[in-house]
Amino acid sequence: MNPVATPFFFYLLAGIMIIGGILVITRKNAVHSALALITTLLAQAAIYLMLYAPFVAGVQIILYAGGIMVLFLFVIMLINIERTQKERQFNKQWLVGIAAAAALGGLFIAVYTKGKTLFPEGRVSYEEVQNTQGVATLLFDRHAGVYMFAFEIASLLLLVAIIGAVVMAKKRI
Amino acid sequence: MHEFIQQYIVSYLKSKDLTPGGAGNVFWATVYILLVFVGLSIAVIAMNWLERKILAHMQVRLGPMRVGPHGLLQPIADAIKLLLKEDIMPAEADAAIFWVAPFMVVLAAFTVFVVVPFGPTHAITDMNIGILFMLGVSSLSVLGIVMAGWASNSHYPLIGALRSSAQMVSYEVAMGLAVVSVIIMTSLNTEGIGTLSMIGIVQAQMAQGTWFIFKFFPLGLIGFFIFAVAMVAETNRAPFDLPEAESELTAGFHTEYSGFRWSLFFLAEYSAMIAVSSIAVTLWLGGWLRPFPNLLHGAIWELVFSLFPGVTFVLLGAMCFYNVARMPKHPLFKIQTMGLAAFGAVLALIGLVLFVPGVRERVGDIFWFAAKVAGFMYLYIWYRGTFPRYRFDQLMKVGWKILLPMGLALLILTAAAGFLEAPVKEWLSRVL
Amino acid sequence: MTDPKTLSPLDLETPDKTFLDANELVINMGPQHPATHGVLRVILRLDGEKVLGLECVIGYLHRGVEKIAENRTYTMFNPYVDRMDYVAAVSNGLGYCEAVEKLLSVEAPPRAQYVRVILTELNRIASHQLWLGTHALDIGAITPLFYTFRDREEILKIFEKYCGARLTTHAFRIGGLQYETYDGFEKDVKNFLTFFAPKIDEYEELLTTNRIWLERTKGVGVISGKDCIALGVTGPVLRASGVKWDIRKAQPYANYKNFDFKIPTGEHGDTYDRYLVRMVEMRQSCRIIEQAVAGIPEGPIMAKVPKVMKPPVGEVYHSIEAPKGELGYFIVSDGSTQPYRIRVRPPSFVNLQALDVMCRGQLVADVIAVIGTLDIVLGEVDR
Amino acid sequence: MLSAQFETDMEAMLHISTLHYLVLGAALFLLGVIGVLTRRNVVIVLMSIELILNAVNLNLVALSRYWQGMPAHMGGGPGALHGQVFAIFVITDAAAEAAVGLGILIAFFRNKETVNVDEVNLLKW
Repeated sequence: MNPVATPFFFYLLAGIMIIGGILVITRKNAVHSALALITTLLAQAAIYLMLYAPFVAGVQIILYAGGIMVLFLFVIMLINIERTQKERQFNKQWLVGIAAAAALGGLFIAVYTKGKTLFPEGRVSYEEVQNTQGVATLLFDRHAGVYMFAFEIASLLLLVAIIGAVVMAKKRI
Repeated sequence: MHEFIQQYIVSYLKSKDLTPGGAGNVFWATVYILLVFVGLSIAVIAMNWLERKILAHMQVRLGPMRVGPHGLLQPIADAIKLLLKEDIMPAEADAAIFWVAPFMVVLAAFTVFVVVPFGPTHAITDMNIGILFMLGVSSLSVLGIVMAGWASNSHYPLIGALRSSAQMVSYEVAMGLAVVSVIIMTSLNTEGIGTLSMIGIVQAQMAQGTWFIFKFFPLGLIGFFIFAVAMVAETNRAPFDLPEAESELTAGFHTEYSGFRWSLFFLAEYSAMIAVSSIAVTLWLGGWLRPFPNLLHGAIWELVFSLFPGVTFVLLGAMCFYNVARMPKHPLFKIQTMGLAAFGAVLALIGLVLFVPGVRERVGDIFWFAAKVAGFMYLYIWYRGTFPRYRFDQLMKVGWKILLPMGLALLILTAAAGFLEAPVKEWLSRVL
Repeated sequence: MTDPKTLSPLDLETPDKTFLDANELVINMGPQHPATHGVLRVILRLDGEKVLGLECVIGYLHRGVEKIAENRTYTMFNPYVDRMDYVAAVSNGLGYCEAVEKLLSVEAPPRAQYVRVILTELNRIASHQLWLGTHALDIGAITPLFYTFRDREEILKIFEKYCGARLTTHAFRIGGLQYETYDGFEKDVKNFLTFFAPKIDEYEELLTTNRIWLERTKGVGVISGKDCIALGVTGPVLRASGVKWDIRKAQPYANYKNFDFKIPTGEHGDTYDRYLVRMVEMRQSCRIIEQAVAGIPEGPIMAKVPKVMKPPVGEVYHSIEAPKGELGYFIVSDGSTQPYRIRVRPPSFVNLQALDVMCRGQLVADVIAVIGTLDIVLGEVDR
Repeated sequence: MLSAQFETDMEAMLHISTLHYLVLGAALFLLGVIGVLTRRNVVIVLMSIELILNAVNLNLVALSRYWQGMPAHMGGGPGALHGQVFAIFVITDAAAEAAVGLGILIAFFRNKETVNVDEVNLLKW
């Protein structure tokens, strides 16, 4: 199957992502920020699909948009929003902010200008492979599964996170 | 342009084994999207009427009888009422989110149908990650519910929203485990490669010669049971309808909604019910497969089973005519009687069209799929007529302490069964 | 037991700030709420979903029935009592008529007594049916409501045939009955009994062994017999806590001592026991009606009472076992045609006091179940 | 009057390559960093971190795609999905980070009744 109107979709999704990102860091109301972030994440899932990474896209939707962001919304609703909205929204680290932004902006420009030579475009046009199966091979296969150990460590990380979250969110500390 | 469309139509008619999405046929994909959308809306409307009628008959009453013969036009009257109602927004509500929330829920509920396979070629597209996509997108409706509850800026909706998000997130876990057990089952072929594609799952059931509900008895049945419980919780229906517990929270997260926007929630709830039922049907009940496709094959059986859709519709039409005969003969009922007769005639006509050979073959899959989904819909109504409501802590207990361990055990057992199947068979054949 | 004195008054001035930093969340349930059975307002103090305490605000349906009585003659006041507990109007009438009869020292003739018992017990069944339907509806089961209303209809038909009214019947008069029973009354009642016996099984089939019903009702709203007595709780609620107290047996009125029936009691005092007790009570009522219909004597239906009732100066307290508990009338007479004071001891009002004790430590959803199980009628609570 | 350079630029823009995704990723990263550095609300800071992680993910997946197009003797080919596996690990990490971060946030909010970062200075004394 050949992709249709790739540039159009790319620029559409990229636009959504950038606007969403800007909204995330500028909105006063944290719920609005969260919703902007959800939009960004969903657009990013679509971009993963364009990059022939459907499994990552699925994980992105389930975990990020369906799981993590619900957690965020949950917490935002639990804490008091009315008051934080009236407070000053930005802290006074303008200098650091500008410096970091300038440095990263430099990186940004560097990527843009040097990118051509760094990444000579090898246009790949092969049939869509069994992407999910490929990922699973790397994760679990007896021979090719180079990330099996890392995978187990990740499960440990999640366990630690669960315990940590439960301890932190308990009634009194 | 003209040639373009022609080319698309021809390319669809030529490709007998591909979905429009799979063939990259944008035109047909669009047509399918519209068809699914319209079909779903009709299904929701029909479901509305059927639920009220069936529930009423379970509760020794008649249900809607006034609008149209046997209340057939009641859903339309309701829809008109809802659309004409004043659209109220609470003064303190967060307008933008309040406005977006119902659309979010509807969007999540409808997008799921992109990958639902109504037949081997009757799906909008066949995604590589079909079931993952379905679970993911259906979980997005939580966001809409939370947004609705929060934006209303009122206690009861907020509690409803928190409850429903906690409930949906918890039951997703058990649901996911049950689904994974099916995916393990699909990998029991010679290459040992499973699939996440919805069409692939049904084809795996065809290839293995059994619906997954009967696979590794009783493991498949347990998985199906877990999913069947979790899907009721997932769609916030009785007995897990706490988010909208009428006696406690008035109407839960959509308390402050009215008119058109409320009807969107309604639409989303019913299409979500159909969506999760379609997942269950696809994963455990053989999707579009007719009963006994391997056992009763051959031209004659094909013919017999392909007559089912037509016969069903003709029978429905006949039922209408039977009721026309039972209608009161009073002149005031003349229009109603005629309406019922017309409805019966339309049903019978559809039935007759379904007997046409070309249509017959193409529609069989959809019919069997829809029939299985309809069974689930009946189950939903039956639950609602029978069960009291769970309390919130009990609901969580069922989700985390019963279904989740069951799901984990099921997963391990399924994997073990799949692993041992071939050696045990070999050993048995050697011993016997 | 929880001492009612330790209940601190609610602090409604300080608003709850958020869900998290406030230890208590105050939620106002009612007066417009689908599950408060009318216009009861309950102020709940919650910790999360756990009930720390609650306060009932009543009086939204206050009509001053007791005050009205002071300006009406004894006969004129009779219809008013029907409006208190409107789902058990016959019982209310019985209690009032018997109290005045006690004051006048007259006794209704045997035939009237039998008819009174039949109608009162029918009314008890009707009241329990309404309770069952609404209680199940509160807990989320819709269907029992329609079943019970279908069968309650048969009782109401008998009432309608007998006295013309379905709900506020005004069936009895001081000194007996106004109307002789209509032709076929006994047949109707017998028909109802044969019709109704399998229906109770039907209700029980829907609920008694339903797992969700068990989980929602077992161990919910537990109250001990001691607590019940301390709070003055009577009726099925008291009996479900294991106290065998039924005024029909303890202080027989009408001619209940002629009938053979059992008083069901529970063990745990939870919502499920109360449910079971009421179900058995319905069956026992059927038994009483059966015996009453079989033994109904011929004879006059009205005792000799003066046209203008002027009871001697004095006071009287008479209580009966209404479907909801002990319904008492305390009448003070100053010798005139109008009572000097009438005080009603309504079972719903007294039972409602137990709500706080029963709900502490339970969840919000249980409050609804407990309100349902107390079987209150706001018309009677507020009077 | 369009210069030849501009025309080739336009053509390059319509020809979506790995570079496009990298630039997009860099932009998201930039936004995330600005958010982390300038916002006071902890929740939004955490969300900005999610934005950064997503920018990284985008790069990883885009480069994975790029790597798949490389010749097999250099480790490329259809099976070279290391970037995607990394992305999945990053998502796992993000989930853990969100859970713990929000847990800390709730504990913090309960004690100080604020969600501002510049008031999280308990470790100072």
